[in-house]
Amino acid sequence: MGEIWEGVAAAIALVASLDPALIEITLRSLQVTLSAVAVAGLIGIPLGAFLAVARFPGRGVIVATLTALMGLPPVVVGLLVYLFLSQAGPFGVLNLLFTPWAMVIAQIIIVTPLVASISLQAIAGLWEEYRDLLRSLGATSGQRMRTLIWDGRGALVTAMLAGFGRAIGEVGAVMIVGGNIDNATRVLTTAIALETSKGNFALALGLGIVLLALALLVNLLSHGVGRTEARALP
Amino acid sequence: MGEIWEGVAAAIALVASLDPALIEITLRSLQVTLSAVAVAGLIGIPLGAFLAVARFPGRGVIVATLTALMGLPPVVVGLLVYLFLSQAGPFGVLNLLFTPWAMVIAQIIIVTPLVASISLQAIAGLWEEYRDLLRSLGATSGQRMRTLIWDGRGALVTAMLAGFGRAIGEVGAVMIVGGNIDNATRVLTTAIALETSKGNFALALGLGIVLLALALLVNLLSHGVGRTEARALP
Amino acid sequence: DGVFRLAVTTSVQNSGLADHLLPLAEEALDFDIQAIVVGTGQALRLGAAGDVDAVLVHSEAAERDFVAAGFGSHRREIMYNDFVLLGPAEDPAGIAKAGSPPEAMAAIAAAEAPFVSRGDDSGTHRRELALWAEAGIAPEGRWYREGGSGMGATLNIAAAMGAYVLSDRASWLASGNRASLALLVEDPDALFNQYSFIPVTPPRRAGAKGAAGLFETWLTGSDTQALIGEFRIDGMPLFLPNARPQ
Amino acid sequence: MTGTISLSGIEVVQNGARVLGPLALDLPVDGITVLLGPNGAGKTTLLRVIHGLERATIGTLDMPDLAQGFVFQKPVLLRRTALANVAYPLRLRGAMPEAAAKKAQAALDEVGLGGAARQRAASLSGGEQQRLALARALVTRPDLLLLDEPTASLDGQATESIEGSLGAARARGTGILLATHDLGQARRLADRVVFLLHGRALETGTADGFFGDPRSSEARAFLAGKIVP
Amino acid sequence: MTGTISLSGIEVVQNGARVLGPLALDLPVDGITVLLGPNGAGKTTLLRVIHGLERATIGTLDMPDLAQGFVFQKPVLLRRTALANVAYPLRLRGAMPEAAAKKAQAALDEVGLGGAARQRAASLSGGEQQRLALARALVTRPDLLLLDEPTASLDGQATESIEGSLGAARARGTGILLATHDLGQARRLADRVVFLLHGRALETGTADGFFGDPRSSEARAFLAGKIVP
Ligand SMILES: Nc1ncnc2c1ncn2[C@@H]1O[C@H](COP(=O)(O)OP(=O)(O)OP(=O)(O)O)[C@@H](O)[C@H]1O
Ligand SMILES: Nc1ncnc2c1ncn2[C@@H]1O[C@H](COP(=O)(O)OP(=O)(O)OP(=O)(O)O)[C@@H](O)[C@H]1O
Ligand SMILES: [Mg+2]
Ligand SMILES: [Mg+2]
Repeated sequence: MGEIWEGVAAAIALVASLDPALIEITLRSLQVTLSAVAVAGLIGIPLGAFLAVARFPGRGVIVATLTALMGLPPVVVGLLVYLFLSQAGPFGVLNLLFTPWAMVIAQIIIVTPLVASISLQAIAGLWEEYRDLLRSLGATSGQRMRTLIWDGRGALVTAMLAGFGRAIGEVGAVMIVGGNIDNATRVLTTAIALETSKGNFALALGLGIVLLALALLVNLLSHGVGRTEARALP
Repeated sequence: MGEIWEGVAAAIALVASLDPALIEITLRSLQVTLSAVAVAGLIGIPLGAFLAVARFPGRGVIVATLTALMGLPPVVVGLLVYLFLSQAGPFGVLNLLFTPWAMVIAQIIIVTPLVASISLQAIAGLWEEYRDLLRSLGATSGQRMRTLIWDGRGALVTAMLAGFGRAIGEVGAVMIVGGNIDNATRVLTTAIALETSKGNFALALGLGIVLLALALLVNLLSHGVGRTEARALP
Repeated sequence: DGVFRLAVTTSVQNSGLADHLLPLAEEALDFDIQAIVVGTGQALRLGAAGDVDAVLVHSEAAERDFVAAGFGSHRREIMYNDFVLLGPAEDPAGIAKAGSPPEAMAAIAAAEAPFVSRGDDSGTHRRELALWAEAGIAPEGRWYREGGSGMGATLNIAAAMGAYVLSDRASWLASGNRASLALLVEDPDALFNQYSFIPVTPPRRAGAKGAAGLFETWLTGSDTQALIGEFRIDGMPLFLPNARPQ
Repeated sequence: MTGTISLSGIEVVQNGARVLGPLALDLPVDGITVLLGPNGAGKTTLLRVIHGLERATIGTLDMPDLAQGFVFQKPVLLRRTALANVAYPLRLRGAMPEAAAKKAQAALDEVGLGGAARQRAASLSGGEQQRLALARALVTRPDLLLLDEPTASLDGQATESIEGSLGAARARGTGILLATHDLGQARRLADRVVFLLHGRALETGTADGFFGDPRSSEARAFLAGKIVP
Repeated sequence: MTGTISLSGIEVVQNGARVLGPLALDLPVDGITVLLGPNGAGKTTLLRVIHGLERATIGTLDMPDLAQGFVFQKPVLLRRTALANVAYPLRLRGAMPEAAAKKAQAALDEVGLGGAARQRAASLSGGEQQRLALARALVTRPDLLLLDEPTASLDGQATESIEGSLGAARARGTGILLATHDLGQARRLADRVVFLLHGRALETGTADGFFGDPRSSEARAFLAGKIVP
């Protein structure tokens, strides 16, 4: 218990000291996660929109698979990405293993199903509202998807934020493919795991609090964006 | 790469052999996750409904915090639960540490923000549709929430499935508070992490495939449920 | 990519030795060094796949298999320490009075006092199993918990459960979470723990050419060996250098 | 019902645009008061302010504490069956399922939807949905009924029958506020008329007075120069 | 426009209930054809089948390939401004933003919504929303207009002006199918009448014939016995 207060104190001390190592791993966390979430959004949002709009045999199974893929254990993702990027694997020549790129790839795989699923749900409601109109106006599939994504952008922010949350807190996969290398691939979560395994609970908690504060900041900022949107909307 | 095929083979062999150890940890995974998701639903769905319906100062911050909490790093949750449940902690007397109960508690903390956020999003759309009517009919807050949860149950299934996915694949927290103890707290994800650290990649992948198949099964079943709902709905 | 990658086991990293030595090596050798911290099994797999250029591990039988299979060019002993038996300070099984490590294990089994095993096939786990075998005991029952985790996590479990546990000395000294655990049995000869360096062959990564050899030379040099011996926590040495000059 | 709905200095401003007011009105809660006025005049806004769905930006609303029923211009239906929609307000007030269902069925019969009780509300035709909303507002027998163009999508017979129901409710003492574009309907039902234009009440008075001798030129234009639907 | 919409053996079954048909109809695509019938008769369903929004359960629909415009009974509006709603179909057809906005503004002016161009569509009044939907359907100048009770929520003047626009469109050669409960409007506009009851076309013929001398007793009852709105 005392450790929890020590953790809070450690967090304050860390932030107050502007520890360069802390700043470095925090920025790396942000960089890896934002890159991964951006790509996941570029894939997941159109995919969700497509699945909301399209009706074809097997769609139900694809939707269920997508939801199931939200349960992809990070360790398994890490392992798969490792096997592909390893020198012994097909993409070994790219020399991406144990670099931030490998971490981005792993996080994309983890986050895309989540972003796609939530987008699908958000867009399905709007599609129900717009369906007759868009069909009546003869909008092509592409035009339908674009319209739904644009008019549903408020809800899609939530999908992106969920993806951000999932990615920024993820450790299992980035640990395996990044290697938690000091000055190269160490991020907040792998640092937390390391300190925990060293039994330095206060420091681990402190880093966790920093991570949470970061997530909260990102959410408050996007919430501000969302609010502006909402005000402009009916 | 060959390992991927070995992994598939390992998965088939594991399932075909009905290995009792595999069955045990699979059932424990299901049991822990379903318990946690059930409790998370009991908390998260009403919370989401409440936040969709209520307007009060500070609501925005609470919603942003909830979204940020989706980013709670599992390791930090594990650590906190560990500190509370350890003999030195306030709930040490309960002797819950390194039992499945501790794992359930940790997963509840991880999954509830996710379930609540997705529920909030799903119910907010319905609330927009129902708001004037429910206010006109003089429904109390409790009645409003009940009506929205009931009429929005189709979308809430997605929230629960997202929670299930998050929990069944989670390893960081359950590893710390469960201890991955053989015959007591070992579940699919901790077994995967163990085999990975042993370098038994094929077996780890095989277990991962079993886990994914399980998640897919659960999703297809609930999708069936959802479909029945959808058919009954307009 | 001009980087030398070394897979090291948790004890080397968690003790702080890696963070102490590697910057010095980078300075001396003029190439980047990256340490990847994993269990012995995973370290050897990374080596076999050619994803790292060398490994620094402690599990002799596995290391010899690795070299015999042609994944490593040779095995070079670097340093050693020892395993220690830890347990609650009250020592309910009374192992502190035991004459030898196997007798201590027998006392734990006789008292059915809780014992946490690594259960992960690591060098430490194998040594623990060997001790049980020497004691003539096949451990089983509710008191014997197979943790299936790394050394750090296993120490955290033992600390929280008030259980006995076998640890390498470096991990024990470096742990920030000893709770009520105390060092009860030590026997540097019987519980000898050797760390070795193995360069990976053939080098698949374009990597720093010849870096493994240069690093090995640096690591086994008398200056570095002295540094290892001087590395202490709370005044206690964690590793003792024992590289033989070639 | 007796009592008066008093609005004084009421204004509703949306996004910087004044959509209602300034308005000072005293509306007795008995008989049928008809709100007339072109599209965008503020009829819906006024009804929503009185019902408490919208808060006036400035001004005060004073009215007796009455059980109110509202029929929206665009019906809001629960994603349930027609019967469940009508039973819902009864259930909110604590009625047992069977009792509520029985009353609801009777209310559906009254608007000619008895046969569609088990149908999903969303699958009803436009006019059927409007009838359903009416049945739901009537089933709790409110003291004050606020109706926003309740017969806009109804066929002739349904309109006649609903007008009959409203007459019966008025006879029971229910106060009714009705917005409509159907001048024939207004003539048939109104005891009192409020003529709105650009958010303001240009005329308020008895139906006979309004239809017989409108004072403002706008009202005369509204009644005369325009096509009678 | 010339050509004929041919329905033969058309039936629409929803959840086991036949909501339209059996129907055999030949509707020339010129002039104004008015669909009459009580609530639930199948007017909306028939329009949706012709527009391709609903597939007939059995039967065949044969019609020329025409650019169609549809005004829904309940307006479906994009969550955008009024102007963006009207510009949208133009943009879908590849118009540049400025050109589309200019045309859209003209269309809004035509339905009397010129001043509300920058307002969110959802904030418009019921009647204004219906006008917006009309402007959006007219802006692309379709060959065939399908209108589902397009003036139900409009005031007298707007109704008159829309009827004028429809007359102009008919004069340009646009074919119009119009469902309405407003018998006065039907008399004013119809060249042809289809009288639907319980999903079936009880009468099809010229407006003069239908209003002057309805053959079926049901049509007579519909026109006479009922109140004229
Ligand atoms: N946010 C807003 N900005 C500008 N004008 C608005 C806004 N919200 C509503 N209005 C305007 O307020 C006016 C009043 O609307 P209201 O719905 O009360 O009219 P109404 O008399 O019921 O019309 P109808 O007969 O068409 O139903 C409308 O002209 C509408 O465009
Ligand atoms: N799923 C369903 N089950 C049973 N009946 C249905 C179903 N869907 C639609 N209907 C019925 O089909 C009939 C035809 O509806 P439609 O909307 O075409 O009528 P309409 O002539 O446009 O009526 P209105 O004048 O009220 O707009 C309605 O009576 C409706 O209740
Ligand atoms: Mg209105
Ligand atoms: Mg209709």
